[in-house]
Amino acid sequence: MTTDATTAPEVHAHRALQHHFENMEQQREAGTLGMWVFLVTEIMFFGGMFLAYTLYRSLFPASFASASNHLDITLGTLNTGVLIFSSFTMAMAVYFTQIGKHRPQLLCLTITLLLGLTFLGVKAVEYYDKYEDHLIPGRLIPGNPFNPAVQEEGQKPDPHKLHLLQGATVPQVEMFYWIYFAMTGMHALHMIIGAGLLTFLLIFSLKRRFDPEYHSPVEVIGLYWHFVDIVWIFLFPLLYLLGRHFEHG
Amino acid sequence: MSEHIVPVRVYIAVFLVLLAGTALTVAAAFYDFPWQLNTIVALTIATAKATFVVLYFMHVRYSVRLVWVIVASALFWMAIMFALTFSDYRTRKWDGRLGMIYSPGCSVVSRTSIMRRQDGQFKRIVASDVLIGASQKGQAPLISL
Amino acid sequence: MRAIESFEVPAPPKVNYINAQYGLKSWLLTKDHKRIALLYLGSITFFFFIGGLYAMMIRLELLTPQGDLLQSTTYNKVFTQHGIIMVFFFLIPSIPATLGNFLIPMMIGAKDLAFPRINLLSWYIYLLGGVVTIYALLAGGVDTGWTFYTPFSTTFSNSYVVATGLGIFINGFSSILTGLNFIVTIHTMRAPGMTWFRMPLFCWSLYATSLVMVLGTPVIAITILLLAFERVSRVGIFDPGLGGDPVLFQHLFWFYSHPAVYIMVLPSMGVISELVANFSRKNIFGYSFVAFSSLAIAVFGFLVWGHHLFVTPQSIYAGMIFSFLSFAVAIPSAIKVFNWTATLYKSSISYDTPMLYALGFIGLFTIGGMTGLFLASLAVDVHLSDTYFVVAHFHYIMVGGALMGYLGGLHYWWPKISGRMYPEGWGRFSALVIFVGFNLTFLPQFVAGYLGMPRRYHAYPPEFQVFNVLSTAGASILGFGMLIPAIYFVWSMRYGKHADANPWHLPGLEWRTPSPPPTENFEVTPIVTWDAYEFAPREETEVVGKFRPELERT
Amino acid sequence: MQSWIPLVPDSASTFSWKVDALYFYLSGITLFFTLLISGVLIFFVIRYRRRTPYEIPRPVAGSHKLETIWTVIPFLIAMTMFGWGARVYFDQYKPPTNAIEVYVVGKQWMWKLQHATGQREINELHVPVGRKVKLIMTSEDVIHDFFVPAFRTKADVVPGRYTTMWFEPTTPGTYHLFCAEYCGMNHSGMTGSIIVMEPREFDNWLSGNIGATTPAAAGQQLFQTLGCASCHGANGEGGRGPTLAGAFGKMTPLQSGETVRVDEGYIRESILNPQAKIVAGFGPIMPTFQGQVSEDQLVQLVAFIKSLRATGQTPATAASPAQTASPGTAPSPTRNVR
Ligand code: HEA
Ligand code: HEA
Ligand code: HEC
Ligand code: CUA
Ligand SMILES: [Cu+2]
Repeated sequence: MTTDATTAPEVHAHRALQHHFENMEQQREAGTLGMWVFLVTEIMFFGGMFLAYTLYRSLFPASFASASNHLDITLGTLNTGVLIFSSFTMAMAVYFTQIGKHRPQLLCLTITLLLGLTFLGVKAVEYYDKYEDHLIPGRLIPGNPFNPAVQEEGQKPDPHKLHLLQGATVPQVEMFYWIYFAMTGMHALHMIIGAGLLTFLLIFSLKRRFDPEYHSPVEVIGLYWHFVDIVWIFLFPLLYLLGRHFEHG
Repeated sequence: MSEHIVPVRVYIAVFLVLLAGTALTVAAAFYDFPWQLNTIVALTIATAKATFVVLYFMHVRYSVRLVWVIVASALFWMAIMFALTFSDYRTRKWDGRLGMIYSPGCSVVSRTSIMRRQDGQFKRIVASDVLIGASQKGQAPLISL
Repeated sequence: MRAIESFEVPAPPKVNYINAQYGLKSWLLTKDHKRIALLYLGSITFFFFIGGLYAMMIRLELLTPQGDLLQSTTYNKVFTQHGIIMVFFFLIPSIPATLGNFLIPMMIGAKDLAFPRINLLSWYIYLLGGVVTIYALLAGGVDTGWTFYTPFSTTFSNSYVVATGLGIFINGFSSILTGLNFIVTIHTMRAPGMTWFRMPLFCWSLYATSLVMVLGTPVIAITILLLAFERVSRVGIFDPGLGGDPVLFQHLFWFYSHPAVYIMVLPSMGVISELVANFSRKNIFGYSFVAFSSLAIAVFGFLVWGHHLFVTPQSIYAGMIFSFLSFAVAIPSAIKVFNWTATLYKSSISYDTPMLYALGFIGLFTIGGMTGLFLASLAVDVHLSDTYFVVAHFHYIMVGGALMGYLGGLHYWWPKISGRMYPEGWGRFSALVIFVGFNLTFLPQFVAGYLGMPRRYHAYPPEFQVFNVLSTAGASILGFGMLIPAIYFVWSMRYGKHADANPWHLPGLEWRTPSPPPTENFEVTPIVTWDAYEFAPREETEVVGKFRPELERT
Repeated sequence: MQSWIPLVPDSASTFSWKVDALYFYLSGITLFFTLLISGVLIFFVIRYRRRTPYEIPRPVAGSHKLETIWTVIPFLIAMTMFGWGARVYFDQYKPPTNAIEVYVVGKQWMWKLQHATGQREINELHVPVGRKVKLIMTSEDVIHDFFVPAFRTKADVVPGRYTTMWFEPTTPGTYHLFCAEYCGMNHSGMTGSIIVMEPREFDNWLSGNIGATTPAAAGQQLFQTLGCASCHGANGEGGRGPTLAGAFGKMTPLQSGETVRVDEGYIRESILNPQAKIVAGFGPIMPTFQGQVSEDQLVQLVAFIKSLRATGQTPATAASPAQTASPGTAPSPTRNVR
């Protein structure tokens, strides 16, 4: 951890070694540590929203269930799969960089990027559905305020109408959607940033910047990507799944 | 110290575990467990999945202690935030100051209101364009960014 | 007593970090932590004077009870902007981003911070946040109080809340990046032999500060962001119209903002540890206690935010928990105060300006901290909350404590930073003026507060006028006192006496390199074989009591 | 006004001396530590001033014993402060049951108050000496704070819910009422006065202010016009909706299996958001009245429901409120006055 070990000047410094580090080892360590500390801040960032979610779900279980049931569970599951797959390919990309296999590394990075974009595409479809059903909270979209149609008792079921469970109210459903858009929106923003970082990796990889000795960027961006995946691993059950069983209960 | 290289089969195994976990949690959501168990099951599976990602994809299993400490501290601080905030919400109903019941404020002309139909039945109508708050005072709310 | 041996002083270098390169570009694109520190120094001073100007407007307005100088809307904006600028754009970045940036690498014997580019980025982010905020101020200002309580800020305020919030949001990232950089640097970049327990206490306290920055700032970032969106979309999680709870905002806000007060004071405590030890030529009493108390403050600091919610309808049980924990966090602060005092025992105390500030800090921080205990004892806070007592409490800590520490540190390291000495006589004089002016400003506010004068009042009942007149008189003296250093620091950059590498004759690593230091800080990477504050060999140590913790550690 | 500068504000409630005592205790400790530390500092600074420019004192090692002492002693002192503060706080915020009730609605930038006997006041509150007074407060817009320095108590007034505070005045006089939570433009103008009167004078004041209907009576009217009576019966005897008469203060079983206490907050929620808690044995048919009633009207409905007795007897009507027994839990302030 510390650098007490050596002070001997590096004889053949790696071309990617920055002047203020003693050696590549120290540089890599600093990079990884830096990313981990950054991820801690990210956890706290999402933590605030998880707190709000937990609080209001515990206060308004029925409304949250009703609102949650309106989300598309198929698309949600699909997206979970996509993201897990992309995490896997990202891990493989790091692996291939570590052992110095250039082409598989490029391939893995490309697949990861494509999967990330797929996720965003599916998310966009979901958002559009919500837009159609007037479920965007408040006046975020000026021309289309929150104004869902409510399934009346005895009408025939309509997927575009909100089915309110007993005890649910429309304002609280709006609260759910507010939290839903805040959390998934922040998550999507992180995905977009991640996609940007992956593009950067691809370019540098094409220029053959990385080798077994120097691949901090791949590793560090990999950590970030996995973190974004983890956030989704929690968002998925909390937002999509937990309300389901109210239907039967 | 040189970095640990995780074998490919570990990655594949973890990947499969994650897919299985996803399937499991979706299946569990359609099944009714008693009490709060649905929530607990879903969160347990999610935590397990996250743990796999952290340990293997993110190499924490093979990392120095400092990284463990960092991960643990993030969780610890989240726990502080939750525990102490809920120490307020969970005890509000005990303190005799009218509990913690929040209901929509009245002045806040709400977006939902009700209409009384001819037959005396009530119908919920939604009128999102009713303004909030300031409209009470007869002025359109000026919201500057 | 032994006499000081002169350390071998490196010959004054021809090339140092200031004259290594010329031109605006060489500054704006620099990756040198010392130059970035100077960039920060300039911008922070700028914001301090804006904040100070607002303070003067507050004091002038409060001279008379009628509220005749400013309109109430203007006054509300003035104190809000005073608070926001002083807290987010001056005090939080003050010591970490200037002195910390400059000194941490030098104190641990590194060539730079771990991520020089991120360091520069953090300054640009700070600047961007500042520009956005200034835009908001010029466009019409913001009047929510620096605490942004909902639903006033989301729905009822007619001012530039979103823009200001955006400025604070952006600025938060600069704080996060600084903290991140410090943590990684202290973990990975220490010179050979520089063990954790040889680090100067300044590094310990900045390490603790960085922890708070990294763990707390994201929460305020998301809170402000949600608030801004709520304002734009007119609904959200704090909106009672949806069944939301405005008090949730206060929880989230103070989850950051209470720890943030330790972001403000911990670095100053670090500076004071340096000053007390170095200007009495004594190793600090109970090094490890002082070091760990910094960490304890950082950790416990996260457990007490609810003491700002005693009179909001937080449950009384939660109030008790938070009160209890608030008392617990006072203990590490007490440890520091006692250890500083004990350090002076049988020492050799000089009366140089930095030491005057250090002594001032200890006294004023004690008063500020102890009055914090008034506020933490529930029943008294019910009476005192949101009165001038609170205003006096936090100015005693933030101005009497944190700001004094910053000024002391600036004087102390000025020779290293600029290569010139500041004028000592003027230094002592201004320290005295500031001390007197400060007490005259804020002591009467304690009384006014207990008598019930609420804060954020633009007009007040006439019986409080006595205190406000005293306070305004004090503020004028204080403002005058603040101008003196501003003038002589600038003056000394050109006309000051040249400083040699070690003008104070101290053992610290930063004094073993020329003033101003070369770009790489040290000609060769130093190998550290001595403890912090090791003025005399350890064998000569006098032992108080039976245990000798410092000796047992090797 | 006194000619000398006071250090404590007027004392006019039973809390005053309790808070003052704790305040003096804290001041004493603060003074002690401040003098101790600055005294020792000054002594050291003079005694150990640098005499020759190059001298070096002997280093001194730390001492676990001393560290322990100055950790433990402050901790113990701090715990006394905590314990004392918590005790008095409990008194301050646990509302008593046998108090006169006053409804308070804060709005930018005024206080609207109404006595249970119907008298309305704006920015002024008349209360008798020696009686416990409980305020049930809510806000129409932003957070305000009801602060009476002479009573040494304050509490926030929050939109969307009720909060309470209480006090027992001890000394007649006129005292400041401040809004102590920043609430916008005219926050510093949101002040008023609390007029504490001898019981006899207070009676006179009450009877001199006839004409106002009691909140309960106004609530009864609303109960009719809003159509509550169609389900709950004109006097809350029940029908399609549950019996409201006598419900106040009792526990009600809910559909979900829980029980809740019927207090002001719950009634408020039942009117605005009836779906949230469904009474066992009933369907979710009660419509929400959100957006149809104002905060003032809500207070009146609440007061009416509180006034309903189990026997179904008619509650107070608009007659002269000062003479009628005040409805609800609080006995009329005009009674039990000697
Ligand atoms: C740098 C800033 C800083 C620091 C360090 C502190 C430190 C402390 N603060 Fe303060 N505080 C603020 C800045 C700060 N505060 C601000 C800005 C506000 C107002 C915010 C707003 O609403 O706008 C505020 C408000 C505030 C409140 C809320 C008041 C209200 O609005 O109702 C409370 C309540 O508990 C409180 C308590 C404390 C305590 C217990 C400490 C402790 O950490 C103090 C510990 C120090 C000591 C105790 C002194 C040293 C010890 C001794 C000399 C030994 C003797 C000790 C014992 C016997 C225990 N503070
Ligand atoms: C770092 C934090 C910091 C600092 C340094 C200060 C410094 C000062 N503050 Fe401030 N203050 C806050 C943080 C700070 N404050 C906060 C957070 C609030 C709460 C805001 C809220 O309620 O939302 C507050 C609120 C506040 C109030 C209460 C307003 C109210 O509630 O109505 C007052 C009143 O006296 C005040 C006064 C002062 C004074 C006189 C100084 C002095 O120390 C300033 C000295 C500096 C200068 C004077 C600048 C240097 C000189 C010049 C610019 C030249 C011009 C000088 C002359 C013409 C004399 N401050
Ligand atoms: C359409 C019929 C209907 C109308 C009109 C109606 N209610 Fe109700 N009310 C009910 C039913 C049914 C319940 C029980 C189910 C529930 O809790 O929602 C109830 C419950 C309540 C409760 C909770 C009672 C308890 O014992 O817990 C209160 C208080 C109440 N109503 C007050 C009112 C007021 C005040 C009005 C008029 C402003 C009103 N109601 C109008 C049908 C109605
Ligand atoms: Cu109402 Cu301040
Ligand atoms: Cu605090």
